[in-house]
Amino acid sequence: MAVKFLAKDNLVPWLAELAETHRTIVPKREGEAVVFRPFAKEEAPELSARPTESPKSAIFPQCDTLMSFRYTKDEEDPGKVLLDLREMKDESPAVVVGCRSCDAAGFNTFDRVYMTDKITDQNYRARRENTLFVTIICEKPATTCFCNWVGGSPTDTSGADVRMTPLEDGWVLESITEKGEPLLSSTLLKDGDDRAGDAEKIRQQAKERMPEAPDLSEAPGKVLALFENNDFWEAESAKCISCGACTYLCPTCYCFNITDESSGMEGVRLRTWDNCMSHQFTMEASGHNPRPTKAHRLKNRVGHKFSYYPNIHDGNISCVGCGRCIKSCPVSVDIRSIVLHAIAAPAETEK
Amino acid sequence: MSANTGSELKIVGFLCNWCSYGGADTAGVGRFQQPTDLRIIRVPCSGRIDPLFVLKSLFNGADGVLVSGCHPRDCHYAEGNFYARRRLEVLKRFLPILGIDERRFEYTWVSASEGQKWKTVVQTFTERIHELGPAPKLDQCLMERAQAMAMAV
Amino acid sequence: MSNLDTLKAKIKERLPDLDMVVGWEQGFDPLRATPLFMRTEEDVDRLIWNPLCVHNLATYLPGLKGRKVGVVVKGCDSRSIIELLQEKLINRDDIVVFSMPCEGVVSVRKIQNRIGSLDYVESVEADTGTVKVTVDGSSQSFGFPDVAASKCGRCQYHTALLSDEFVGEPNNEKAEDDYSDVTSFEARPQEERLAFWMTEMQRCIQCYACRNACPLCVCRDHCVAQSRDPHWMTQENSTQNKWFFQVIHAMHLAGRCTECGECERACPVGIPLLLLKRKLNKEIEELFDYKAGTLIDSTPPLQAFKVEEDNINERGW
Amino acid sequence: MSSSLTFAYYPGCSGQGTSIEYDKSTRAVCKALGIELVDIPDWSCCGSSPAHTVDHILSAALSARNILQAEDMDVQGIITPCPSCLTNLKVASHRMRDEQFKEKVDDLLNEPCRNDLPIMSVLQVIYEKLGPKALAAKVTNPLKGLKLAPYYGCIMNRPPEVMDFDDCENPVAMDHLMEAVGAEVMPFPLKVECCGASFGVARNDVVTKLSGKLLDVAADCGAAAMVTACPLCQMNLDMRQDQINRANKSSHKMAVFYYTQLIGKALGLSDASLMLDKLCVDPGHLFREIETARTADAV
Amino acid sequence: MKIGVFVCHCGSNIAGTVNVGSVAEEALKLPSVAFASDTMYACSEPGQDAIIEAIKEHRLDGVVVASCSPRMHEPTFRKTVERAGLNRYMFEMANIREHVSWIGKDKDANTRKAVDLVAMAVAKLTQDRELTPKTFDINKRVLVIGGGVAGIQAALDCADGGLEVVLVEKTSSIGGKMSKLDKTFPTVDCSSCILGPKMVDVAQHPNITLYASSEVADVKGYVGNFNVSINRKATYVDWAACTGCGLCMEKCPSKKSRDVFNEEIGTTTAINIPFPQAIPKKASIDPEFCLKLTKGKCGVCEKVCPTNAIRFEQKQETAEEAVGAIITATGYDLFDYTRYEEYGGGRYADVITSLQYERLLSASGPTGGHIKRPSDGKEPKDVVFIQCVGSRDKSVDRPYCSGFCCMYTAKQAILTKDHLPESQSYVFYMDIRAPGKLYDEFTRRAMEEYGTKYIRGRVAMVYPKGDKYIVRGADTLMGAQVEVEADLVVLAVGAEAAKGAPQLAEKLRISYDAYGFYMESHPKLRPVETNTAGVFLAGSCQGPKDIPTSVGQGSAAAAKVLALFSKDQLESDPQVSVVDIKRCVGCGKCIQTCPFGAIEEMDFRGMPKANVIETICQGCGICTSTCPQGAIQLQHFTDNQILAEVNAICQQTPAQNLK
Repeated sequence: MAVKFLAKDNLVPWLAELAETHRTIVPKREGEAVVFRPFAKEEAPELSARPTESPKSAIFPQCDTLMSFRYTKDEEDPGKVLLDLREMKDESPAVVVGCRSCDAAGFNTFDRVYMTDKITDQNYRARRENTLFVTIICEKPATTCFCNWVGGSPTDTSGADVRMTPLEDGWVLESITEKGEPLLSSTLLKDGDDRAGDAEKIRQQAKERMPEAPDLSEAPGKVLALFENNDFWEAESAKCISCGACTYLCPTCYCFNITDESSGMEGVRLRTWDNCMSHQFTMEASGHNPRPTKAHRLKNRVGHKFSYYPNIHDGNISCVGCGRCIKSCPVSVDIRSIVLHAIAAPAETEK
Repeated sequence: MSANTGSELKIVGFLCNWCSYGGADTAGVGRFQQPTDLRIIRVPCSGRIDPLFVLKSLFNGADGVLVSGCHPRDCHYAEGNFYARRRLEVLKRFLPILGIDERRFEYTWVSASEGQKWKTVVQTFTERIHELGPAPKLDQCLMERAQAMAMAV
Repeated sequence: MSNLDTLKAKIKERLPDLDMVVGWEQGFDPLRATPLFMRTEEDVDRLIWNPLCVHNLATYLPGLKGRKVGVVVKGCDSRSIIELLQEKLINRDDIVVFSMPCEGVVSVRKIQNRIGSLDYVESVEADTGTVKVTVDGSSQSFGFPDVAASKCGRCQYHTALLSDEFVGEPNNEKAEDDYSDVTSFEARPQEERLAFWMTEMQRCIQCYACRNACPLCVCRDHCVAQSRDPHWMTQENSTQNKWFFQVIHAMHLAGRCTECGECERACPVGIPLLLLKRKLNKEIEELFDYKAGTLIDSTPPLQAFKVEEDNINERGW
Repeated sequence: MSSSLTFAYYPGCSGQGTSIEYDKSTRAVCKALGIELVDIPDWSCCGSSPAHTVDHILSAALSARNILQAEDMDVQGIITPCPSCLTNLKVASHRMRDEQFKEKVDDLLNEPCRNDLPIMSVLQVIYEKLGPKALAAKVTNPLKGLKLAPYYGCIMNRPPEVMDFDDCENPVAMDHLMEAVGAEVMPFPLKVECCGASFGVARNDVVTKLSGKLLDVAADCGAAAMVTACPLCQMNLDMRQDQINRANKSSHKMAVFYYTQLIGKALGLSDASLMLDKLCVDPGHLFREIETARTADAV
Repeated sequence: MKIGVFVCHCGSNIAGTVNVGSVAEEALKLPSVAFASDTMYACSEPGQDAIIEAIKEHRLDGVVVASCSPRMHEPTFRKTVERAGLNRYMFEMANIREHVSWIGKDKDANTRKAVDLVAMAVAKLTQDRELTPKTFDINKRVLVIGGGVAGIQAALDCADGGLEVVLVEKTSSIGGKMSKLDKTFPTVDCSSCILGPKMVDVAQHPNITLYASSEVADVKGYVGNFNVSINRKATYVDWAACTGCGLCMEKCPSKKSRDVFNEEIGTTTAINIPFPQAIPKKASIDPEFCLKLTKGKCGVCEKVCPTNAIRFEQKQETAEEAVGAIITATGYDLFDYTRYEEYGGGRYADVITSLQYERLLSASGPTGGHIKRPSDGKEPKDVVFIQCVGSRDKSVDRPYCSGFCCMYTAKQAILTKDHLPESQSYVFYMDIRAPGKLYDEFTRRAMEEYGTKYIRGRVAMVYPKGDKYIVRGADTLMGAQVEVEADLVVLAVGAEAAKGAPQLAEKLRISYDAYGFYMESHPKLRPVETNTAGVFLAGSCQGPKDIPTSVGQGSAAAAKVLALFSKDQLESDPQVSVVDIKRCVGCGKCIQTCPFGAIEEMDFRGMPKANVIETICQGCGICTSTCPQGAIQLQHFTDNQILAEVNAICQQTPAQNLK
């Protein structure tokens, strides 16, 4: 494991170096939001404010072209149409610098679904295996933060290849994975062993600053137990306006939709983020919709994250506690309180 | 035609079947020579023209959009062009805030008998669009220029 | 008894005849209020009324059509109710409107711009004079007008235009609205305007919070944005496509938008969406002398016409 | 803007010579009616008939120069008594509405002409700005019993799209003004017929034929005198009346007035200021008859 | 989907300026196009057969024909594809003639444009759906507007064909302009002798309901089911009681009423029957001149009327009639002859219009058929006719030829000689237009047998000289100025659209041209139809016409109505709006904007939804552009169909958006 020190002034040059070999993605302030964008020359990333969106699209773009296609006509019989397909896979090396621990950890939720022993999503894997994460620790929790409720921490390394700890005059960079080590080979980085102690102190402080987490071990069972309790979900979802802000900002929401868009003789197959808060999400071709109301839909979102997913993935909750869904919800729906209400709800009497 | 000294531009026309499409036919029957940039889409009534069709065309790269219907009070469906008049006027006034030159869109009233007028409309509008030149395409290039500009401001 | 207490009493009085009353309560931090659905007297006790009550609760009404619902509104929110009634999207008999004179609400975004991050808000004291926000143990005070929602600066409807239970003294002050935001934006060069929207819209994540927060976007589940028939939009996330949705939204609201600003407020990435609708309202006011949501008996101008229009010149060539 | 009726006055060349009585009476009448005339400084020839038959641009430039001269004056417009000058001014102004044409004209001028001043005849100003009613109110010596044939000439109202005044086939402005001053206007049908114009020099026979017919019809209508607004018409009908009589074996003794002279007379202006003595056919008896009738009425 | 594209040469009409072969070649590259070819005349029998053969051989699902305007041949080709077993709505046309080949000479540009138009048609066709018409009942009554000779003929033919006819006439008698004429050309037979019996037939026909002194106030509904409101003007006489005895006219003391029938040559009484052969022969009171109605005194007619039919208190009433078709025969009016100041019309008593002259010639006219000058009652000797007064003259905005003036002028010249053998007629003309059967022979007779002097040239001015008039003009054949002394000058005034024609057109939802004449569906092939189903034209309302043509059109319009009513039910056009119940939120904006009341609110499982009444829907699509969620779609012009066309010309394909 390498420990290096990056002086404040060397940040931009270091990123510029990285950008020569990697698609380098950094948080950037745009208008009133902080979003992930390719590193642009001479432009310092926004590392202090928490990014508005998660870095999800670095590996799982909002709109991903899975393939392009082209019709050609049989010369003998123009009524016959031939189809040429071209798969689109992005295997270019990439690095995300400056996302939070929780954001990087979000991809672990994806991995359990998209890269299993049985099935692998090739497009996902292509990017996942070629993308590195340099995370930055959170010195102080926001009012919406709850990573420690769901097994994370402000200094968590479970999704990181390199971890950055901010000091007064720069950052301490530690490689967490082997793949992360080459990122620290730059001559712009100094040996960081002498600063490791300071960094550790800051990390310790950060962890201590987290308020105590409630015990969610009962959550999977309790949430599932409420499956039939419509009144509960109706009350909890009353203020939800069924938009997709929570799912689209979430680092762990991995649902998608596939559509073909074509024009003339050519077209593309697109994979776009989908949103279980939307009416169309479960709309069936017959016109039947198994989740007709927002109560059904919010139940799914909370249920999936805190019950259905952990039930089939070794108890791993599919939430990293980044708090974006709370902070950016137009009506401040608070997933924490829903889970706590579920845990506190009296057991359903047998029907 | 004089308007087409440069290369052709993309002009989309939405014409009501009863008056303006007929007027364009009448212009044809009269052999009134017109520039060739315009591509006409026939709709039953100017009231059928959702302003979004115009916007869709402009967003998709049309250099100009021309809408034409029956003269007010002379609608085959009695009221269609009254609605159209309001919607199209609002649309025309809306364009500047989008950063789209409102001169790229025009609406007019031409009856089935006004072949000569139709020729004038096509000629005038086409010349105007040629003066404005090709519309900026809302693509990656524009995005890059936009960003450069945002940076400069 | 304070106005708020009187209001609570009135709600409690009417609650037995209603399925619920929608108001606000304190949210997850001291700066954030959140909608409150009151079904019991205990719920009513949690009701708040202060400059943090930013949400336009009329948004919920079309979705609750058929139920007996009470709703607490600010002056501006009442215009949405009028517009909904006018368009027969809700039944007058099914709703009870509670209101108090509104002196304005804050813009959370403006406060964020002032204090940098909203992640650490510890306490907020807000009245119509000053807003004091404590972050990390240190307090900052702002003059209310500096952090009030922009719509409050041009408010003409402090008092609800429609209410069944009104508590307090009506405030009939009317500020001027000169649409200077629109005109100054339009004074910028055309290419810059285009560039502005392309840059802003690039950030859009297509969550449609703008649409779902809008009280008058009544298509909701059947919005053309996510339909193949009609197929107005593709599923691409190209800026052009994302922007086109905003243009659809604005056009669909032309002559109907009451400028509550929920679209802009709800946007998680802070795109100034209200500007488009303000522009349309400006033109519609000029053309038809019409302000949406002020008269129950009128018709949105784009669903009506005059044989001889007052302000539209017949176009001739 | 100065007083409500102030105009740049373009007298025209005949007003300096053959039709000096027209110019004098115009000035006298306008003064009496409160219409202020300010001579265009350093005015030059309008081009008359020859110029525009040779070169439209040069012709227009001649008039444009006069228009330009008036543009710095604080006036409501340019006016002239002479229909021929009027035609040249108005045609030039009309043609200069075409930008390309105007550019060529401006090239010939010291500075470009704004071309925004209205150009009118004195007749139009009296008729439209003052009006028959206001005129009638100022009449002190009504010309009661004077039977007149109003003769406008061929170019006062033509071409209509340029001149833009009165009906081009049956003008009535002078009719109404003459009625306002108390005269009796006969239904003279040849109001806009050609008098022969400048053929008086080259083809005298044309003038004697055409103007002869005018005099014949005027007499047939019962007119005792003719009234006109054009120097050339007046000259053909008045000065050449003897030639006409000789050629046609007729014996007309028809006085031919400028309308301004008759208005002046009715307003009580002196004969000298109206230069009535300049007329070739002596109108004296007409006024004496009016006077006699008036005294008889008074008794 | 398999689409066939047929690109028509239209002889050289299209092929002359469009490379038809390469359009077909390019078409074959378009998506879904399985067959493409060029064809000499697509609409000809072999052309249509080729389309049918290709549909069968290549199992096509839809067809695009690139040829002339769909307004011309869409119905033709729809039938063609139907004969091949396709639904007739699986067909699109690209208009590469009127919109391409005829308006541009640049062959390359035209070819590119034609290819684009074909691509748009193909794109739309891929979105087309099969549509099936529904049928609805019709009301087999017909409304005829205007009781001139065209309207009379149409009414009689319809009535004889067994239809109930409602005939509405604006004035107090039918007969129109023809009833004012003395004789008709080229036969010189008596106008009222041939028209009179037809007018009587109208009065007596059991199938005809006549509303005289009435006007159409409002028209609602659609082909097969129109509802018409008719304003019945107050005549102040109970026509049910009036026997037309004329006693009131004899006694009426107010004798200065305008004699409209006699073109105001002279005056008539305030209560009057316009002419002896009037149908209905009923008196009516001119309220402007009636002493009782203006001053409150008199009432003589009331006293003398043997049947007590006078009703001073009568008010305008409205009648409602339901009909299935409408024939418009509102005729023409005369050009305002006073606008030519140089002719002195209106100023000189003896400068009159041709129709006034007809009244002077007519035995039933104010002079009893003796030609007398209005000024002094003397018989004229020299009569000058001036043609083209308000015809073929751009300066008065009447550039068209009124068509019948040359003929009636010749007739009037002949009649003048008949009446006054000593007289001499002169005709100033521009060209003689006499193309009908025996017409040119007739004008020749006027010149050769009746000695009428024809002078080719325009009249510069007319002026009085003594008790005569000097008519001065150019004789362009002689190249000299001519002056003719005349006792009477007759102006052959041209025809213009009837006053109020545009307003009626707006009620009927039909189009009219710049001059107010009604537009026919097709100038050659559909001369009596309009673009509004169920509304037909007859006579001069469509453009100036002589009597035989007007009568012919009256019969033609009647035949069209009889053909329309030969079925008990009509097929409704399936291009109507359809509601997607799932998408509809029941806001009712479509109901609010529909001009026809064709959309109603219905209850669907407790939710309000919009419902289209198919037979009432006219297919304008206002609802479709009003509905924000696109829940109501006008069939054959759906959002997707129009978007397909837009995208075919301008779309940045998703593939283009890839870097």
